[in-house]
Amino acid sequence: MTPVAAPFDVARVREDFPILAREYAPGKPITYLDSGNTSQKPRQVVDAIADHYLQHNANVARAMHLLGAEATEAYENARAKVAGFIGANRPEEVVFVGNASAGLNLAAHTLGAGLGPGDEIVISVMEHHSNIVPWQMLAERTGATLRWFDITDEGRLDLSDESLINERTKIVSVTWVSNVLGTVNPIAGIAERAHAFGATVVVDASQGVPHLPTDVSALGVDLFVFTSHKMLGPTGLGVVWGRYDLLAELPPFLGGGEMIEVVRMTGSTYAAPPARFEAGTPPIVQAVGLGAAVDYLSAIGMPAIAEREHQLVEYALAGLATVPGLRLLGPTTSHNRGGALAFRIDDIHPHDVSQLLDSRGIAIRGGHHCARPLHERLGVQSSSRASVYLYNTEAEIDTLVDALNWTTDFFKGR
Amino acid sequence: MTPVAAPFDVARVREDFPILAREYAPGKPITYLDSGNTSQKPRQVVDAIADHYLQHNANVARAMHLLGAEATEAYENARAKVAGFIGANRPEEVVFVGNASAGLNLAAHTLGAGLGPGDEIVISVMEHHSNIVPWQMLAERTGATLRWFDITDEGRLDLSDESLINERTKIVSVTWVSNVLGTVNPIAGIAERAHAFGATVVVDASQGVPHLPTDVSALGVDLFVFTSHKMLGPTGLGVVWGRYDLLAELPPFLGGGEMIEVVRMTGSTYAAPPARFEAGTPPIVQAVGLGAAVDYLSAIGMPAIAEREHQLVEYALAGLATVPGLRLLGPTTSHNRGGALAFRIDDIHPHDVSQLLDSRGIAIRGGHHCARPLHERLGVQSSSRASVYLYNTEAEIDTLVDALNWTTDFFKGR
Amino acid sequence: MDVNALYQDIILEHYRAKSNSGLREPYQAEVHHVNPSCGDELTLRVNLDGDQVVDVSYLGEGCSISQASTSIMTELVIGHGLAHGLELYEEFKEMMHGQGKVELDEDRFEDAIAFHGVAKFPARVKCALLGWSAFADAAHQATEGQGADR
Amino acid sequence: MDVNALYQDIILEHYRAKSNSGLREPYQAEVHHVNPSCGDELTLRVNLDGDQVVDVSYLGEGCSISQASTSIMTELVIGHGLAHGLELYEEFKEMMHGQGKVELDEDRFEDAIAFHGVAKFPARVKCALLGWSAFADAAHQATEGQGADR
Ligand SMILES: Cc1ncc(COP(=O)(O)O)c(C=O)c1O
Ligand SMILES: Cc1ncc(COP(=O)(O)O)c(C=O)c1O
Repeated sequence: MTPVAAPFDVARVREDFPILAREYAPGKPITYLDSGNTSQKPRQVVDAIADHYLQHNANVARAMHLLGAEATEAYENARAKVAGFIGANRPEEVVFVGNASAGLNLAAHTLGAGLGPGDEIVISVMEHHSNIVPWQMLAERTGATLRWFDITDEGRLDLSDESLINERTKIVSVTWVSNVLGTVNPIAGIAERAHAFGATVVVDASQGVPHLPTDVSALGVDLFVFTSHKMLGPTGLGVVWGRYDLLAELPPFLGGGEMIEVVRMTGSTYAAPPARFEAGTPPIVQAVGLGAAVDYLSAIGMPAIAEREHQLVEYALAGLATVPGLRLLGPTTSHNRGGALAFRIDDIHPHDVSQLLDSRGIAIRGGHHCARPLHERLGVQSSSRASVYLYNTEAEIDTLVDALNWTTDFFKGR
Repeated sequence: MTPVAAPFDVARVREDFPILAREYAPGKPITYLDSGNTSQKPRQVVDAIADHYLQHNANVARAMHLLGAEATEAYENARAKVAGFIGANRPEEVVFVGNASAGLNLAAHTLGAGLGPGDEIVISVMEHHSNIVPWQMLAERTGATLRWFDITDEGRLDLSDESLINERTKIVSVTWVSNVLGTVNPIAGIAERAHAFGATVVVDASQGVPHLPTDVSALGVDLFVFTSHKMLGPTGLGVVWGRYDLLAELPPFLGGGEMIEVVRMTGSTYAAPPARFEAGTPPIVQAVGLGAAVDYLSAIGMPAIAEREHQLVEYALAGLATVPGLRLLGPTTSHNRGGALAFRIDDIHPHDVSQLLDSRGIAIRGGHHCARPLHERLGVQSSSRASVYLYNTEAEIDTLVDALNWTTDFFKGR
Repeated sequence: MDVNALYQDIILEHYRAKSNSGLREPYQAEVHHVNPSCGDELTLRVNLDGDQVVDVSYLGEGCSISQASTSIMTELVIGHGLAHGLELYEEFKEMMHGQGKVELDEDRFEDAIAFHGVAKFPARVKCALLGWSAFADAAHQATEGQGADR
Repeated sequence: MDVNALYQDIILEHYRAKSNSGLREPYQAEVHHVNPSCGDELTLRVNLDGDQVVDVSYLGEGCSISQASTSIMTELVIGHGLAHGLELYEEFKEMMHGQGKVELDEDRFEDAIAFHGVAKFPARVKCALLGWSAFADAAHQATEGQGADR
């Protein structure tokens, strides 16, 4: 079962995702437009997981037997696949953690160990809570100051305040792609400015890696965090990529088995990266699953996937523009724009929109999407968000637009 | 496919574990005696995982649609199942984390936030590195003192030093069952002594919950940590049980989505337990898998499993005693003893023992089993360890004993 | 899923024209309740005189269910004894967790019986209870405050 | 898996009677290397005189493969030029990572050719290299020290 090759054949792709054929009512399949929340999984990924558990399961690194060797090879192969997928220089630059949030906390704890009053951390108002709260907690622990990039009226990062990044800046942590606005941020430029002042650059790539060809070297950043479950992989797995030189300098975060060199009653020494950051039994089979996901995405090709999603976003932007009273949050053109399509409909609360759509089997998200400061900045309490991935179709967008029109009528007509 | 019911039918149990039929050479099945490292998974668990991914996958809590509701229900059902399995008062006392190590780090960070010089933390020399290093790091961060229970010559916890737990003691963290010696520690008594001085009691139950009927209320402890992969469940999942009152008082550890109440640019407030301790997308499908594992174990019955393992351990102790030059680490009788059987063979290094056994398809572990201080205390650099679980047989023990005799001959005869 | 069963006319009417909305003085207790899954937030004040509920006022943004439920709740509790209001809360909660199997008494619950349909939508139960639990919490704080005053 | 291919007699002989075992003075550099997966630890000292390896001594506990390899390594490098020793290390490493496809020259590697069989056991490659990499590390530190003396 090799996945489809270009030219992009969405019907063929959909065959690999049995859940897309689920029905919410007899004969009526669901419409899944919530991949920004979590993606669906192709059969290939689920098969790889089942096969590993049923045929090769053992603990890694420390097991000196047949299954142990197979499990270790599978786990380290997965690390190498992920490294290749994002353009890492070596597999040892890839650290497996529990999810993107765990990765960002690892970044905050290890980079932040030496911060103090007067030091500044810069994030942006469009960040996901997982790239806000760890830095707020760090600022509280250390007395450092948290500063924020604002956004422009169009929903792009506002880079006009030249003084935001300065000699006091120690860490800059921003998202590559906004999970609400869809905005693709100019990471390389921000990294250059931050590096000019000696700051370390962290990127929340949770909404980037699943959708765009990724080359961490070209982006020129220091730490780069993303999450398996949004890129066809299993839950329970996040990835931290770091420049090896930087990882080798960082103190450990979580302590435990496998991250040590020598444990003595009087104190312990720590292993080299990546082991230093992987305390205890790692998410072995989750890594194997992500390896299969990366194989799947690579076989289709990330450029082809990005191109296809670009088409879909253009189609969706045009469709949403026809719904009366609908206001899009974020850029209204597909230029430098990911697949998150957040919007408000006049006088209809997002929770009610979701409910009406769900009654037609359409899955979107309503609320603040873990980005409350952004919603406050935009002057809205919450929004609805549709989000697309490689398996979505123009017909599904039509279904969404129809249902939104019906929703407006439903509430207006009563 | 319901699992077997009592009387214990090991042949029927083994049918649920296809990996046990794997062959290391044509016609020769493997002998898996490394369950203390990680357990194998029954088909029921793997099927539950695959079914969830292929039919019910969505993000939890925040998704307001059909799949989101199903995923949330599955995840929260798993929490309730685990709570029931360990005798928790309510599901909200169960927190899902990445593995036992992550759980012990959570304990150290949240309980330890207020420690300072003069405060004491008590652990034991028989702890796994995952219940040592987090406390060493905490002591370093806060200036608190780390103190250690010693062991007796028989390999039991040495409780004779009455002054070890005293009015300066703030935290006592010990293992329920040793992963090397097999010793089952008298947790309830230790907890009582610690509580008399107002200390908080943490238990590393990683080797306990998979093998013994568990009732956290009866044990009378405060935090209780274990790991899914050693109890037929998936990798990538650990469990922290905590008394609700205590959890409600503890500060958060990792920051991010879903663990918050309100995020403002000026600061954030946090959700009630368990959400407070589950930042980001949780290990959803891993929890579902653990729920299936708990169902499997419960259908057989933990008392029956414990009784069966007790028989196996007695059989194994008798068998190992016949191997010339073999010295067991830990209690030599099956009284209050789990299924970890660590040993040394004169003049043969554990790594070489493992290699010879592996050539006959037998999987055991060699090294210090993440318990270097214990090995130092015992005056050995490393050991071999066989460990049993519900699917092991007397015939497999015979295979082990035969192979150990052959190993001795192999090295002696040359 | 029949959305008509959920969105009764009474609910949409209260959503469009909320009773007692807007924060008012005087009050003994103010609480801020949040539904983190959808981000709904509600600030609610209670003004007690002994064991009488003199006023309940609030400022909130939320879905039709949470807004209508809060609106109806204020109509049911203002001007009555606190014990009565808390009793209604307990019964309403029981109905909401009853998955459609528990009925409310129309004489005592008036417009609130429209929420019977909501009980069949587990995801919306929290919405319907947001205002009620904020009221109970604020009333609790207000009585504790009175106790301290004596 | 044929364990006889792994445990050549030469290896077991060196394991039973290790050459140059025990820590000796003088030395310019001492290193402590660990194989965390099995817990093997090795302390190793190097005594250089200019570019000559005058002595290598060590104290270690480990499996037959790591102990024998360290023992044979000391025989091959003591009394020779440092450059020669490091060259042997590079070749030995290449052989060990060659999965049995790379051969060593018996004239130069003597007893070390017995490790050809170990290269087919990936889990043991680290064991066979433990002593060699400790030697290279210590020699590196010793030359840096000499540089600083000048
Ligand atoms: C006693 C004990 N504690 C803690 C752990 C750590 O568990 P995990 O590797 O799942 O973090 C283990 C197992 O490795 C163990 O045996
Ligand atoms: C931009 C962004 N950052 C971080 C996260 C957090 O990822 P996770 O839930 O896997 O920790 C998400 C997704 O929820 C996200 O969209």
